[in-house]
Amino acid sequence: MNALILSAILGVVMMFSGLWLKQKSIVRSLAIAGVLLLLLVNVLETSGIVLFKFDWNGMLHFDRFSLLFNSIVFAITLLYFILSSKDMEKVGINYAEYFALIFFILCGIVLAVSFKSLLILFLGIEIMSIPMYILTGAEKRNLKSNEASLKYFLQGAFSTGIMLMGIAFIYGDKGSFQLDAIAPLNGIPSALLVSGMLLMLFAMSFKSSVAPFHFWAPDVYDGAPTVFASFMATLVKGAVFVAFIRLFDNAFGEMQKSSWQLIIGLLTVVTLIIGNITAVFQQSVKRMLAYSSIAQAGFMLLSIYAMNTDGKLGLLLYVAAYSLATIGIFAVLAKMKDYTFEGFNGLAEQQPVVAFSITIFILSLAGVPLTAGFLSKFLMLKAALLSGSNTMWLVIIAVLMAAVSVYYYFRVIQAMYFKKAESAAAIVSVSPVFKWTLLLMAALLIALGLFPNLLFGFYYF
Amino acid sequence: MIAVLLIVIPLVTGIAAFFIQNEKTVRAWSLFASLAVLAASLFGLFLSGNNQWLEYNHEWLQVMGSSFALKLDAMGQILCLLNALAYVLIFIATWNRSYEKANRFFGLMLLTQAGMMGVFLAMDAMLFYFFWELALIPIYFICSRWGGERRIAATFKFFIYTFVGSLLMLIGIIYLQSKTPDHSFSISSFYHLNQTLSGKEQSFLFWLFFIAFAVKMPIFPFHTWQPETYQQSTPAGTMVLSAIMVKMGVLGVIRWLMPVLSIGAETWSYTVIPLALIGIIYASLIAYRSDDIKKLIAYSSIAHIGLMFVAVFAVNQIAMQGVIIQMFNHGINVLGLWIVVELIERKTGISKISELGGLAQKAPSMTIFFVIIALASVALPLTNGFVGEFLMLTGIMRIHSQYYLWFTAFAGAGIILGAIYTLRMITKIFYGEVKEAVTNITDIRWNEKLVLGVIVVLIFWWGIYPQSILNFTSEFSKEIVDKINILQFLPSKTGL
Amino acid sequence: MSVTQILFWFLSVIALFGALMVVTAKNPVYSVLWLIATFFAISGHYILLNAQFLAVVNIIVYAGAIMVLFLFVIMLMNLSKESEPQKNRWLKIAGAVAGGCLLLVLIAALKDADLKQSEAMVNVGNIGLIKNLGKELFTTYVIPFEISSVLFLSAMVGAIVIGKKD
Amino acid sequence: MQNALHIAYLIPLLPLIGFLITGLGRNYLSKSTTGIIGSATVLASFALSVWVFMQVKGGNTFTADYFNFISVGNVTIPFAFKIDQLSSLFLLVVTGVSFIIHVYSTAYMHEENQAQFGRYFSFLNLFVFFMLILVLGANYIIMFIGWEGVGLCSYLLIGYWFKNKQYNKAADKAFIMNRIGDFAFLIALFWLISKINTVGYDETFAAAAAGKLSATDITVITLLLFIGATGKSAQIPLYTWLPDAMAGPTPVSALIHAATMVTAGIYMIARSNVLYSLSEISMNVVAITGLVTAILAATIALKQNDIKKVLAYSTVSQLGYMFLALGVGAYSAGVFHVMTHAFFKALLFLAAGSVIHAMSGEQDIRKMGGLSKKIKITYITFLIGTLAISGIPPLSGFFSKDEILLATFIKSPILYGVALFGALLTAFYMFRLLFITFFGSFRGTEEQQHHIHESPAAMTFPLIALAILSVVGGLVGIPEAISEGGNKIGAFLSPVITSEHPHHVASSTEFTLMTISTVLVIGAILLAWFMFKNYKAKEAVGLGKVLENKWYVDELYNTVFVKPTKALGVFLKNVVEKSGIDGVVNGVGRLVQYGGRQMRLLQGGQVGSYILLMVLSMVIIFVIQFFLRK
Amino acid sequence: MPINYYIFLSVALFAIGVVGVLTRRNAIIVFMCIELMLNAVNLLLVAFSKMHHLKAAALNTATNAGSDGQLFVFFIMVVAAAEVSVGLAIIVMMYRNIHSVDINFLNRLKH
Repeated sequence: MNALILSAILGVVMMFSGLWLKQKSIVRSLAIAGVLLLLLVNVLETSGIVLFKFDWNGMLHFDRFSLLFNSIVFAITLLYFILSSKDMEKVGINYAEYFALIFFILCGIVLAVSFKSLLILFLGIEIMSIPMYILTGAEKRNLKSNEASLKYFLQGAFSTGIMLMGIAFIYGDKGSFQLDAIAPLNGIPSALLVSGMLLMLFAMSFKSSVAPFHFWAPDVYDGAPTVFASFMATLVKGAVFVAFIRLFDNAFGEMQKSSWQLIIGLLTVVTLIIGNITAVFQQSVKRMLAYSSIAQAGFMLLSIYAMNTDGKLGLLLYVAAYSLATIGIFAVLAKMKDYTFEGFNGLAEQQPVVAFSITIFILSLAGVPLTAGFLSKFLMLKAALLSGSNTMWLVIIAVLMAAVSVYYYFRVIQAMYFKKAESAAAIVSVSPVFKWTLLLMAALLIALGLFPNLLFGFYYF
Repeated sequence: MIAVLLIVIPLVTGIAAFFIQNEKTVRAWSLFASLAVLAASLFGLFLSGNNQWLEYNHEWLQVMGSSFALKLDAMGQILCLLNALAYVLIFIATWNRSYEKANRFFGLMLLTQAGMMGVFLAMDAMLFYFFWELALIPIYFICSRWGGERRIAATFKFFIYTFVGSLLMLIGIIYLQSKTPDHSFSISSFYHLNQTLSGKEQSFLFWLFFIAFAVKMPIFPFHTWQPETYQQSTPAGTMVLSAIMVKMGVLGVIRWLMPVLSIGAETWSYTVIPLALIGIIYASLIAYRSDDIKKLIAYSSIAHIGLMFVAVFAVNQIAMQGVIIQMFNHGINVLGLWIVVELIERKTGISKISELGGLAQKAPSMTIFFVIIALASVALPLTNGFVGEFLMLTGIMRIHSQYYLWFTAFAGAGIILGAIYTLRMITKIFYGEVKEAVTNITDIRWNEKLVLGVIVVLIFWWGIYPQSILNFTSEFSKEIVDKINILQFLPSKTGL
Repeated sequence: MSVTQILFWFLSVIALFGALMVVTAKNPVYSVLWLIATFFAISGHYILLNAQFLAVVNIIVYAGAIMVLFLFVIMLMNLSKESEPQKNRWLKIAGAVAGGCLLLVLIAALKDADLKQSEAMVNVGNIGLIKNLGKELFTTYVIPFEISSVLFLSAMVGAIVIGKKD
Repeated sequence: MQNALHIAYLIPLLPLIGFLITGLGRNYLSKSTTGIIGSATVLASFALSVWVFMQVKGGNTFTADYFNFISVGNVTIPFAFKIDQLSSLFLLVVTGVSFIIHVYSTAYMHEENQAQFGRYFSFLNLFVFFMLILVLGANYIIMFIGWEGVGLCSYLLIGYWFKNKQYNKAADKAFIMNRIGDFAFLIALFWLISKINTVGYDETFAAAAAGKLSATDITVITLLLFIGATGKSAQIPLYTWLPDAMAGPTPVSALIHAATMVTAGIYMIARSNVLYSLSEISMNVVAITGLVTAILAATIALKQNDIKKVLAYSTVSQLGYMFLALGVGAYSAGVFHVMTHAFFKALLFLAAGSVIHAMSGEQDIRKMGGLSKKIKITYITFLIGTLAISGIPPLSGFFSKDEILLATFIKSPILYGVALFGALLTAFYMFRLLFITFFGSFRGTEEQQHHIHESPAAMTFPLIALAILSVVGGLVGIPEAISEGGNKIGAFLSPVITSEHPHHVASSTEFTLMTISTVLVIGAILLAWFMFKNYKAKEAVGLGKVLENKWYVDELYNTVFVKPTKALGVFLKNVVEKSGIDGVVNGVGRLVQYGGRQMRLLQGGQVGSYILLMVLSMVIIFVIQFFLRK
Repeated sequence: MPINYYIFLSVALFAIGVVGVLTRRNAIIVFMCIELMLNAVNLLLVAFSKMHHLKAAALNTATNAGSDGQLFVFFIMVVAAAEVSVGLAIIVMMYRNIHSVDINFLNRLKH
């Protein structure tokens, strides 16, 4: 709750900072300091020091899981700010406002991962979504950005409608919005409840870009300014997944076998196949990453399918690994002149450090051992395997699709290392801080891959 | 401790190599590193039986039930020795070859070595998988970065192939782990599973593991990545791949597949043994008609490995001994062949058999070495190849199956076909009139002579007095066979 | 048939008809107007259900503020004429069929629901009164209420970011 | 106290040392040094062999166990030598003939340059080494080492002039055909090991005698071993390599492809006589194969025009006789014939070498003629060899061949008749060769005529030595009918050959048979004289053409085995591998790509269709959840 | 009134909204249809709230039962208002750039 309040305050602060602070670097520093503070208070809360005490009326619940997730989000946001905040200048003039919106999104994330009431979930998701519509359209002169924004908005609003219908049905059956009241199940769930649950499932699938509700994602990630696309495709999506898993664990956990496990399984398969196969043919790295984010969502969905400790912990690691890697690649991409695969040709010669970091990111995304990406995929597969007796089909499809993912991820590596650059410089110059941050992220990925207890330790102790 | 050293030395020196800009320095540095590894490996041999030196166990990834467990058993010793020795030989033999971005090349080479060492030593499935992939990534970079024109596509195929295989294995590992009572990845826990898993599970899991190993070895029909990769990648990469890396698959079958899933293996033995046998004949026949030396050796390697695979399925001590020493022998022999091929290619730029000829007149020493090594690879008596193949075939003859004669006949037919294609290659490359393309070739230099000399010495040493190594591995092979045989392999189909 | 029932059917018919007209009207302005009509019908339902607060808010916020905003924008863009190009006919049919299917499926799923005996309390009950709701809002629901301020803030910032000329 | 015979390891070791010195020093040692070292090591071996022979003769047989070659589980294969009557006899023959041929080679190969000369001698020494290993081994594995080793040396020496493609092909052919035989040999060994866990001679024979091996086992093992022998000893069906092997230098042909290596098969069967005698089927197979080979090769030899080819087919034929002997149970007769054959065939080859030397490398007898006056020593020695091989008493060939014929007669008169016919053919084609080569008028070029000269002493001395041996060599095996206790060799070998069928035949019958064969042989010689004393080359027709083309067996093999194999290889390489397996693999890749191309069309860019698809998916999931799941 | 009537009414309104979204090309009208969907939900929630109130009253437990449904409707309206402001801003921005609000023109991003 420290983080919740602080993030809202920071949003306001940033909103006004644009008014008073003319120098962008100061705004930037302020934002970085803010997120650092956010991280700090969240860690404090994890260790029991709570700055603000409220009676949440059972609507919010900050447990270790959500706090740990918040910490991950804040830490990665910090890195994201360090890496990409300079590139936000290119988007438009409302520099400080972008930060304000991101802080609001963080606030929404905190809500969405800590809710105990469907109302809070709804509000949290809306608080995340509305700034994202804006950020997507932040590049006002860019028609692609406009288009993405409007598409996102229309579909987002539509899915909100679906979600509300679902909530209404659930309310109709259970008479409450509190998860604790929804969860108990006496006998067979009623059709109303199941319909509501399914509608919620659709809405959450939409927000987390699970096929076949994913159609917005490639267009939006492609059209949105690259700096924001990376944030949206990673942390926000991760938060939605955490919300997803909390909802289905706390509210519909008892219906798992009877009502939704099979459907989630089907969605997983469809997501994995559509995400991976479609990514194969992409020519633009940015769009490839958009599809890959769908593919990764398929893997994350396995944790919901499984709904066990391995799955939940794995999801945390997954979000961390996936976000670090994707943000890193997007950050470099934002500096590239050419977003196609050819644009990466010969990068290893010009920017060895950058290329090396990207390689680690890609290995992690592809799930190669020694990286956190592997371990998270491993946990997902393990969770899925342990969740039932007949899950082998799902796991095998997942694994085959992971192999397909290698196909498109490695095109970047091939371009960077094995092909010669056609033009002089593929990338605009990068600062040492940028390089070091990239390296740090790569190191983090490897460290988490070798010692996941760095992360899980927080959960258990 | 030795086990750790074997991994750490190449790992650390490999990482360090990335930072050495001067090509000469980095070359010397890697040679030094590989010598250090060899020294460690020899020291390990010297200490054999002294378990506190050969074992290492440290907590790691407890949250998942994995630990950092290494052990240098007899098979590990042999393969680590092969790994260490082959690297020294490769570095010396390719001393004169110049690489663009040499620091990266040598760094990656050493990382590959570390990965392979880990595979040979790991006693924990998770760790095994880690190293399995760690070995794959750098070699992929090596082959893809320094090589022929179509290298990118060829090695990518290799990568995808292996990656699919290893992911399937990963499923198998996870599944097995979930079945262990203590939720552990340790090999001893896995061994206990053999009796508790149902036949259905085993026969399913068998394929998950088998495909991974079959791709690596490779076993027909999972082999098509190999010839092209060998042809396209840089010689040092090819040497590593064919001399050492394919042994990862064989080791996997011996250590991780057969004793863990012996019922599954038995269920499918009548499927996979014929596959391997077909592979032997198939690869030999293709080798016979190949016009590219590299492809020829690649296919011959498929045939040799197929024989090893069948021998593992014979499940008796003789065959197992044969396989274990043949792993080393094949590594050394094929390395020797590649070294000569590399020389020829470096000096003439040709690897087409039809364009070569008469090298014996230009490079007699090279010819002699090549012929000796080639003869060892066709299992001529008094060479190391004979001992291995003899033991393996003897073992296959004892297989508990009514088809034992067929198995032996097909497996042995590889010996005849091996002679046919090997002689054809020797004749066409070295004999006959000097072809125009090779008129400028010179004989080999001291470093190459040294390397080939070492190989030849090993060929004869282990060919004439194989007992030195057989004694060393006999206990291990007996143990492993007993483990596989715990429910009597192929019991219902005895023919002998 | 009691008055309540008559009112219910009457309002329902208006709402449904209005909604259909929103969808089918060629002129966007008419669509807006029909939507407002629908909202009024829904507000009627609210009153019928004795949810006066919501009925009022619905009229003020929705029919009043929001729809006027819509109207404004439409006028501003001069979209009032029947200029909207027609969608591909097949797509239209497909859309209609899909929506119809959704309706059918939902109804089919819910028709057997064990709610047949349940009734919505009409005309009586005072939970919909401002006093009660206000009390609830500022006690139990104070947190969401405060949180919604963040939502508004972000929407405001967003509107500025989007709307401000560069 | 260790047995003195323990030092028998020196016998093979010395040639090995010779091999190493001459091989490694080929660039440094002069030709004469090389020749001396090469010959001296073999001479030393010979001396040792003589000593060993004396020891054995004195009753001292010994199995020298040096070290464990392979020991796995319950199978132990020691590296051991067995010195007994059989091996000591072979030692003598091998080292003796080898020495003579080494000496001969120093002269014959003198035109080679230093390095090649060194290579030649090292190979020759290596061959002696492997041959001695083969002979000395105390178990089948050690024998197999030598067995394959001599095959290797044969390969190396056939392809000695490696610039010539044909020669290389011949070398490859020799090695591969041997390999096929060796493979059968190996399977026999695997069989043995899987049954009785041992391959030692004594243990195997003891086990066989004790009935540990079933009749089937023994038959299969012996047949497989025999297939191995057909490869090494050039019998049907694996004989075609031997005539081609004449591509090698002539002394090599003499040593390897006439005197020693090719008799390895006979040695092996004689060694395994205990096993063979237990299997009637195998015995018959051996006998019939031998006889058929003998006749077939003899018929081919009738129409060959290459001096060495004639001798080569003659070798095949004679080897057939030896197998016949083994097959009818006359093991010692077979071994005896090995010995005499070694003498006279080596002599013939060396003499042929001398002829070729004189003719400046010409090997076609149609271009020779009337050489008897110009190269007298060669002519006389060649004549002696021819007489010996034809079986003219009292030369060595007579005694050994006669013993074989006698044994065959006892076994079956029909076989005897066929064998006798073969003997006539032998006499006929050998004298045809002699007459065409040495009689009549010279048919070569002027230049060749000028060059014709007698060979140097280093070549003629071996000829003379071998001629003497060819003459007197038979005296160790005089039939019992002629002289009581004359069959010394049979008596000597009897401890090893325990299963010899005793000769139960009256002396009169024996004499009759001898007379018949001698008379008929002389008749054949006379026929040859009339036909070929003034030979004119002419085109062969009809059966003659078939014979000249060796019954088209090579072509047959080519069509039936080689070409289909090649075609299969090409088919596998180009069709199965490329389009089949790799096609599937690439097909999967292409399928994924195709899927990617098609699936991205779902992403049409229209919000309307996106939402439509979403709604449809919702409907489908609702249907699944509510109406399809039960 | 039986609650089923309300459910069917709401679902029908909701479905009409969906059909509108699917069949119209004018972004504003699409948006309006979404608003219609939200209102359908609102109606349903209110009906449910009264249903639960009735149930609770029958058991005579909490007197305030069901008020949460109506409050939820209130929050939906709040969110809808916020969404409208942003949505219209986006549509206006779009209009400024391409002088159209036809969603069929949104096809630069595809495949």
